[in-house]
Amino acid sequence: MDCETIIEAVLFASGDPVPLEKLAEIIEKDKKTTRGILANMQYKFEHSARGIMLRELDGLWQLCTKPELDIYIAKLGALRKKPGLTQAAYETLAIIAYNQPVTRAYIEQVRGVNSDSVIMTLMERNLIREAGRDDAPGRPKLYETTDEFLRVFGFSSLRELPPLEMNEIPEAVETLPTD
Amino acid sequence: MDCETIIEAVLFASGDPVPLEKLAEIIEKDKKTTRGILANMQYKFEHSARGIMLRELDGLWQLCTKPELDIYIAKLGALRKKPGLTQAAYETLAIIAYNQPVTRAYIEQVRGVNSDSVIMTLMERNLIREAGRDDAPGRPKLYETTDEFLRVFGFSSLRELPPLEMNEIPEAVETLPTD
Amino acid sequence: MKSALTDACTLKLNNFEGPFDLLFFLIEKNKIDIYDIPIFEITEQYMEYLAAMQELDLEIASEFLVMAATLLHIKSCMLLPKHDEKDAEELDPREELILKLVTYKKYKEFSEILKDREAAWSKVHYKLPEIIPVIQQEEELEVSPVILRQCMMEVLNRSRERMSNDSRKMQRILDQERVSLRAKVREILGILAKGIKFCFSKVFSPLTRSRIEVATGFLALLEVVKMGRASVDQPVAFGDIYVTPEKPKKKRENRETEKESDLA
Repeated sequence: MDCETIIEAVLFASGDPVPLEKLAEIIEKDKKTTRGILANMQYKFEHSARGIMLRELDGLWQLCTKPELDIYIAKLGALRKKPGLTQAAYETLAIIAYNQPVTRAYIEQVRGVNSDSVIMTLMERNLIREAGRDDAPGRPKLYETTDEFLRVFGFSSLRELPPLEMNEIPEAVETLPTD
Repeated sequence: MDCETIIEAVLFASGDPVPLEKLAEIIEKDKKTTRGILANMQYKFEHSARGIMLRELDGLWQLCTKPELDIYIAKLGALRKKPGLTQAAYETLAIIAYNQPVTRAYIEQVRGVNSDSVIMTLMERNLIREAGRDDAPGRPKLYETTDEFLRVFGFSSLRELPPLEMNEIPEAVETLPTD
Repeated sequence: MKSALTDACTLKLNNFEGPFDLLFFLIEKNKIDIYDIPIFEITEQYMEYLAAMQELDLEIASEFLVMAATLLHIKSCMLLPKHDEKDAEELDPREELILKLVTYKKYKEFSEILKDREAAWSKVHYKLPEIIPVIQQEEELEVSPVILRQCMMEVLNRSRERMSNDSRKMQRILDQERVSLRAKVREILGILAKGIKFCFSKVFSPLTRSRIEVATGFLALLEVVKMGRASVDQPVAFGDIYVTPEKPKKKRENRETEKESDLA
């Protein structure tokens, strides 16, 4: 049986993202070969008249529809659109994404404002999760982003986060004019 | 936009069967044309290395996996449960491994707790087996490790058991009361 | 710069996520270089904004007040005349605030990127999972010889501990009860060596000694008599036993009898 055929069926049936390891196990190939097959499939889906495509989320693979077909799918009705996030939520998520795992205190220090309820919301939306506790006094909870975060914002892994260029800050501060 | 592309995306996103009328409306064709497109798609799905196929159910259309791929999809449901041994099982196995053949009474003396269910589990896992009976009163059953035990732990023989330093072995074991 | 009060009133007042957000807004609005904040103007505008909020009876979060205090502090620091060159080289009082604002800006910018990406990727749709029966598959055991050995050591140590607990209890009993025959023989010989006659039941009194001790004492007495070092007399049946020292016999004979008693 053709590996691509099997993978397509398995990913279709799963609906949810499937780990590379699991796919490799199912088609009885090693991980590297499987990854190659998936990359090849991904390319073919992208460049043919297919309505669906293959996306990777940090080692997990999932089928989804191509974004440009959204308008047609919308006609089906009953699309469950989640309410958007607040500005505060995006900010908090940005801080967590770049500094994970990170404490609430750090988030609040950067945002300059209490972030309890925002963190709660992000947890409920499964965009962040607790990631153990810091060694600091009081052993505060740590937070990190989830696979759902990658999925919602279209990153295949955290390595895809655009660079923050924080390094430009110190120099700028050093050359402060003394007003 | 290609009609087949749209239909694939719409049926994928829906999951549930979609009426022909709805599909016709979405691709802005009449029903007859739409049916023709669907039949053509159905043929192509059937005769290519696709994992999914197009099925009609009384005027409703749905994507589903090809039946012959069921065995692979079933593997998704297989819980990749790597069973380990509990502390109790390890202890019991260790006592048997290092002292075999050994009676249940001896195991319980060393562990200080009833070990019936642990012994059962180890028997079920085929890690130990009965090895005749002791000459002691009541002729209690003796237990020893199996070849499966050697295989799982990667020993080629019992001589490969990691040695217990003699000074670490408490005398207590040798002078166990026979209560 | 225009009065911020009028502006502020037209703003959606509680729209700011925090003091940084507000400051950032003021900086953008006034087209200010973030690295060279005119602290006097900014402070003024910030205070006007807070005043506007107060006028509208909006609850002002404590963070906004803390920031107001910070701004006023920075302002007063900058008003102080610089005494000498060294002071001039000291940190700009605005520095900490600027650093925080720049950091905040980075994340705020990224949060815009996130928002855009979310919008783009929300156009992607997924399929609900099929119901796939869960099969409990017995897979290879994950075991380790190291843990096996470790568990053996643990169980042995625990066993030893338990045993030593038990034997400690036993020892306590034995400590009370253990009476060696040899010790009793020695004790009786010790009394006899003084050359005095004694009453057995006085020395080995059940009032001062345990039953085992009395019994062992009696056995020891028999040994001593056998050795020929004492003679006994019991005038009344079940009555007191009187012990009288005897002169030791020939040495050679003695040794033999002692050997015998050793064996006993």
